Amino acid sequence: MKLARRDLLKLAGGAALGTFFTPAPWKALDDVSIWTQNWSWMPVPPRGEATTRFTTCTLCPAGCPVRARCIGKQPVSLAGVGGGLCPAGLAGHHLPHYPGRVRGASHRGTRCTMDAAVAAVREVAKGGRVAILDQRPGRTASLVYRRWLAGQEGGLYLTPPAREDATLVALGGGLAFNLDEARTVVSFGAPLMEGWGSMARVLESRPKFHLVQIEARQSRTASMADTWLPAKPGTEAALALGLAHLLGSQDAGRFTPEYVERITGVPAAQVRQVARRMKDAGPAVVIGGGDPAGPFNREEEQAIAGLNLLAGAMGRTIVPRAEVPVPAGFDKLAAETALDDVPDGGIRLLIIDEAASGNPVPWSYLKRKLAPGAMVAAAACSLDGYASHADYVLPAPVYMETAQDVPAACDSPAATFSMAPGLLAPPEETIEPADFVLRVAGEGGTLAELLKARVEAIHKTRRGSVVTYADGTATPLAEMASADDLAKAFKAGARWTDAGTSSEAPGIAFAAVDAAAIERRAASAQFPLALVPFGWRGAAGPVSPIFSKLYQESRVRSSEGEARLNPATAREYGILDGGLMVVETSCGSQAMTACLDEGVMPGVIEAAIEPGTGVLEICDVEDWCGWRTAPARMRRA
Amino acid sequence: MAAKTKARYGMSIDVDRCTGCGACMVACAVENNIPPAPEGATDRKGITWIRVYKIDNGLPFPQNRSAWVPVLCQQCGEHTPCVSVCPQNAVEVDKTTGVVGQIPERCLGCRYCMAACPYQARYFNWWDPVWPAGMEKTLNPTVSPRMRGVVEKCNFCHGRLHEARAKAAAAGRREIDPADYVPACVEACPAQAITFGDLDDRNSQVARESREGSAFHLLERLHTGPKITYRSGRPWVHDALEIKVANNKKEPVRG
Amino acid sequence: MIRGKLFFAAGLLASLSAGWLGFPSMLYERVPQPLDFNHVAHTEKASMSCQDCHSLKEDGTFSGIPKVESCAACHAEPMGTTKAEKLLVERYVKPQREIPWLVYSRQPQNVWFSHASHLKLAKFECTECHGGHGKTRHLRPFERNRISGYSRDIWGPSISRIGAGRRPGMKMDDCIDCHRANHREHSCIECHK
Amino acid sequence: MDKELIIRGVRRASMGRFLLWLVPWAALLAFGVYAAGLCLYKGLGETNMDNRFAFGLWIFLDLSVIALGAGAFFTGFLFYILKKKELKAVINSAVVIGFVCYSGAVVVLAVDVGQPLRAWFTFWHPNVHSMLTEVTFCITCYLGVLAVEYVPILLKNRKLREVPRFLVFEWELHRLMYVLAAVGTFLSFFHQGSLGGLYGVLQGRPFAFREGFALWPSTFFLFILSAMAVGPSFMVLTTSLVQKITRKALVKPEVMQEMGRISGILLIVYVLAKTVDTLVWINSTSPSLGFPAHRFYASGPFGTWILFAEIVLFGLVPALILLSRDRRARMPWLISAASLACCGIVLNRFVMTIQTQAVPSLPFLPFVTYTPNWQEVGTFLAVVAYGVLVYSISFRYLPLFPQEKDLAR
Repeated sequence: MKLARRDLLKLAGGAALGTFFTPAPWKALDDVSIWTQNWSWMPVPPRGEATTRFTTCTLCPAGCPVRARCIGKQPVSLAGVGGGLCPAGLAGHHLPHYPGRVRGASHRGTRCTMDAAVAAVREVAKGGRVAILDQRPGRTASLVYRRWLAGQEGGLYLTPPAREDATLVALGGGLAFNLDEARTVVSFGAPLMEGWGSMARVLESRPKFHLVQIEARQSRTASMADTWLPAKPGTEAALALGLAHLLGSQDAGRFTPEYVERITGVPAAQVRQVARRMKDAGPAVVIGGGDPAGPFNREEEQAIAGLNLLAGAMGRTIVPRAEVPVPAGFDKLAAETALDDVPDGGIRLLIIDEAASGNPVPWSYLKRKLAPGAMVAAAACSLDGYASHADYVLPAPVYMETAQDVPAACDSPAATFSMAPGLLAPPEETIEPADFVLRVAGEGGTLAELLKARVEAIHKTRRGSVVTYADGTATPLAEMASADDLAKAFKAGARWTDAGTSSEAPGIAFAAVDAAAIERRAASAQFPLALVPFGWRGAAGPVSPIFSKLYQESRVRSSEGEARLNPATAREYGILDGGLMVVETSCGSQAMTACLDEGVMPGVIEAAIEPGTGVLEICDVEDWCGWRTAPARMRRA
Repeated sequence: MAAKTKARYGMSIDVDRCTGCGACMVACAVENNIPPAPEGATDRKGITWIRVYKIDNGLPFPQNRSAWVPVLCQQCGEHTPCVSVCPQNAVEVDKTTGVVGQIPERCLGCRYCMAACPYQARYFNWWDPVWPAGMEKTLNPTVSPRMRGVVEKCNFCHGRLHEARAKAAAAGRREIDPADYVPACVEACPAQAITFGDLDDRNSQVARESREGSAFHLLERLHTGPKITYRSGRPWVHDALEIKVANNKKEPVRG
Repeated sequence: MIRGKLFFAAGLLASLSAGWLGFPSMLYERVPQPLDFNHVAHTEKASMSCQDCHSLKEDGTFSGIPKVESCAACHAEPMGTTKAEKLLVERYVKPQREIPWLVYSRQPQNVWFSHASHLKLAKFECTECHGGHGKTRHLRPFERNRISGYSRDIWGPSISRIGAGRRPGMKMDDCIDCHRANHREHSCIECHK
Repeated sequence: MDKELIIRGVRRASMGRFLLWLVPWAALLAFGVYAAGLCLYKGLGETNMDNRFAFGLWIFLDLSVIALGAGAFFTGFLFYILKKKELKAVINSAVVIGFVCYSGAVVVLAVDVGQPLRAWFTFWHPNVHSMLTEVTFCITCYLGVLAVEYVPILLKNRKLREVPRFLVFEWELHRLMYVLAAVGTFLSFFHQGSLGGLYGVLQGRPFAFREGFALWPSTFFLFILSAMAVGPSFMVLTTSLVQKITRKALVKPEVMQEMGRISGILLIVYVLAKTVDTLVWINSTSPSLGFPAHRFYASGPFGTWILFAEIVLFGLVPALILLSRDRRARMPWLISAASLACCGIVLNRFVMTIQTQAVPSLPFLPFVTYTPNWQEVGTFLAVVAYGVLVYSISFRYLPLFPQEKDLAR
């Protein structure tokens, strides 16, 4: 039989017809659609038992209690305990997977062993003039640094200048704010509503006080303040002296409201109004600094802090706070040294603990303090910060991996202690920065052991009470049988709060304010253009990749390399919204994208110090002390 | 009394409390397995089920004042613009919760619902989602990640409702404990600017707040019946959101 | 003319048999389970109840298949002589490795199924969905759909889904049939996540 | 072989020249297929569309192409149902153009949706309230109708006519043609309308939203009317374009004029309806939704000039030209008027798709702009190339213009 073309056609026709009466095409169509619903390249969330664990956030000084929803041991979402969390805290469990994470110790870019790093650092340390920059003072790790430095010749214990408790430090230390008592809060640029002290506490007290925000830019805090006084950048301290004058200070004789208006641009009537409020609607408290982007210099901070004495804050809104008990063996501790006081070229070995992100200091500023050929060792999680300039980079565990204690925030009237127990195991190659210093010191022991000793020391006091995060129950410490019970409670998530706050007015003899210096600075701050960096807590350290939501996808935060300026200023320089511009200071220039904003003071360029920008570096103008503002030039690119 | 298994979930957002920190956006992304935007993506291609917008009073410095308005799916109740347009029933209003659900597995990605939504609260997966290596371990198992080519949006953290219901069921109850069901953004907000709950329960905080004099809906006159209510005591915020224009025949806000 | 009809019929027949017989066997890939678990031995010889291993927890989650540590409670060393048990001890208990069970009834990632509400509220018996799985002596091979990756149990044993027999399948349509009959069909997101 | 395929009595270019003509179009098609493949493989992130501009170039051009392709159904309707016998001269060409437009649009839609493999869900789980469901059903069915209508034209090929069975089949199909034309008209009527309804029902978009009659918003009827009005104009344009390119007389001028006249009558009706609709929208619909209409024209490049252009320049003007016997008798006038009318419908579809999305709904959102990128343009050009290829081949081997033989003599 010969097959004709027609026969084959018939065959095919029959087959085609038949196929429609089988499940094959329909099932295949269905399965193909199901395939698109389960593509193999789609990530699959973990399966397993859901558990709840607790920790304390170490990403900023607030130390918020955190509830972690976990699958097995892996946290999959975080929440505050009895309150919210900030964006950084909410995505803290992503940090172990930060794409730019440091893996393994290295010496100038080449891998080395930890032992080699320890040996090299120890060798240099023998020569003295050793300094440690501790980004998060007040921890047990800080005690380790201070003890070691006390034994070194010329050992310097450094902390970042732009601290939230800068005002308290200026008043002599050992103090805390008590916002709950305050009815008027005068903030000199402190980001009270954005991340300062403990967010939960600030928000709880907020309805009770009138907030006066003195800040050149309309920050979030300024826009939410009851009164906003936009003083020209660099003239804030003059405004402080103006207020001091109205509150009866002798030092500030020349600073009449009219004179202040001329310098700062704040109407005299408003200055009077604020002074009246401080007098009549007390108790008042004056807070300076704390802006992550830049600190006030010493004179400025002192002028601001001094207002508290005039306003009668001491003992009411600023109270003495006891230290958390320290275990034996920490008798000799190096005192804090202000970075400003370190002579240029005065450091031979600088160890930086940047595992806990703090307020950044421009590298150029640190570099000036280094002797030629000085060694820098940075314990860091990523290369974005100082680690990129360091000789030795020591990979540090990140939040969730690190077992740390969390000191009290600056607005906690009582001493507190809590712990981040380290919910995840750190990668093998990492080292706790304090353990590194302990190894360099050759003192033996680990941070974990010292934490245990500290818990024992706390337990010995029998004071105060312990609140567990899980159910909020408070147990008097005296009722805890053993230090082990206390340690267990801390591990499971708990906070110890010292008994009773002291309302005793600390006897502070305040140093006279150098009004002349402030006047000089304020007068020289009358430049046509000012570059004002701004940042937010945690911006200096690594952040979760999810932050693209805030930078890129919603623009709720300024994205990398964006400068905000007033439309009038932009017009003057011929700059368009979204256009490229170059900002220049005496120490460098930076290309930025213009973003026009009526909320910015004319003549001011606001630049975010988000990760990856070099803004801070060009703000560090040498003869202008500090990087809070910098005289700048600008042109269209 | 019969078990209360029906609810009309809603939110009340206090614009005056919002500090614009973005915690809600991050919490939402973490909870709902929303990937970070790829390099080079713009604010118009990324996915943020809740997005915080900055508004201002339009005055020059120093009279200028800003406020922040978090905008998420408004869970429209009456003429839900997106439900009626979906050609294959991937969008619908759940009668027992009032939540507008979007099923990515049913969606064919025609984006008609996005064109229909006046609140710009719907987002399209322009790419397959990518998390940095290792980060898939941190994904939330109660929400399935979405593939490219489908639309997604806020569903009041429905995964949490699932869990709350399972918990209630394990105890033999049909009605859930309201404390067990709080969306991630509400829980995360440090300023506690967002209240969540059952609008049909007249005594709930959210229902009370929604009835306040300063309460309003976005684009009220479109008669979409949103279940998100905003509040502000600042007249300029009302002006900037054109509440007066939109509500010139001010109808009582349904709470 | 007859000849043409014959060819047509031959084509028809070929495609019908290919579609009804060849296609299903090609579509599914048979994967053996890592261990041959004997449910009967555990329930009868060891007199364990189903809940000993598959339990509902207070938070509403279902334990599913127990972890290897539960097995280790009894099988730290082999108790019997079966090959499967020896394999269990050597390959999983001692190295503390989880057994990669292939779950016949595993729903895809986008489905939220609450055992709690079906057991406690709807008062289902396990057998209503899982059939007599608890009474088996051997584990049948897992049949994986080559296109979609699903277990064959989801579609059900009958390729046409007509007259599926005792086990009706676990496709969405099967869920909906029951939900609809019980007036519990509210929305997609009730069961999809 | 090639010679044997060509219809008796007409002259066609040499095979070489014909291939030369095809090559650039084929290259364009290949480029476009690559661009579309990129979008399918990597996702629609390859395009410039985004969450604010969820519909872009493709939807706009789909709507335009389908509107212009309406010539197919409307000519069929006039010829088969209303028995306008003179349109026999263009009916075949109309069917091919309709087929090309519709199949092209469907292909682009398949790239445009994020999950084309799930497109059948619309048939299995349809939402009967959605205009898009109506569009999908009607377009798919109508594409089927067009394919069936295309078959008898194919069978008119010289070589295929040699098969006696095909001749019978063709004859049978011809008897069926009246039914098909009726079904096609019905389907087209609905999908042209529902394409308009697509936007008219968007309550959340006051720029597009229109009050309705019965089930449908006014745009439903306006789209039908405008498509019917412009369909013949587009036929005039394409026919004269083919005549230009092939340098042959294909259709008697009277036929062209007749099509122009029909276009003109419908266009003037459309312009009137559109004017009334716009006035109602400005004075009632839009303000009642809280959007004073002037706001839509306040920012961006879209001023009120666009309304003027749509209604007067591209509506009233061509309508008046086409209605004047003297003007339309002169080819340049006829062509210009037909072009204006076609521009008008494209502009209308542009306004409905693009401007609707560009104007913000929330008061704090800015006016947004969008420019298609090469992947989008490329994909669309592929459809144009495909259309040209199908039409060219059809023209060469099939009797698209029955009068050609007579006119050639």
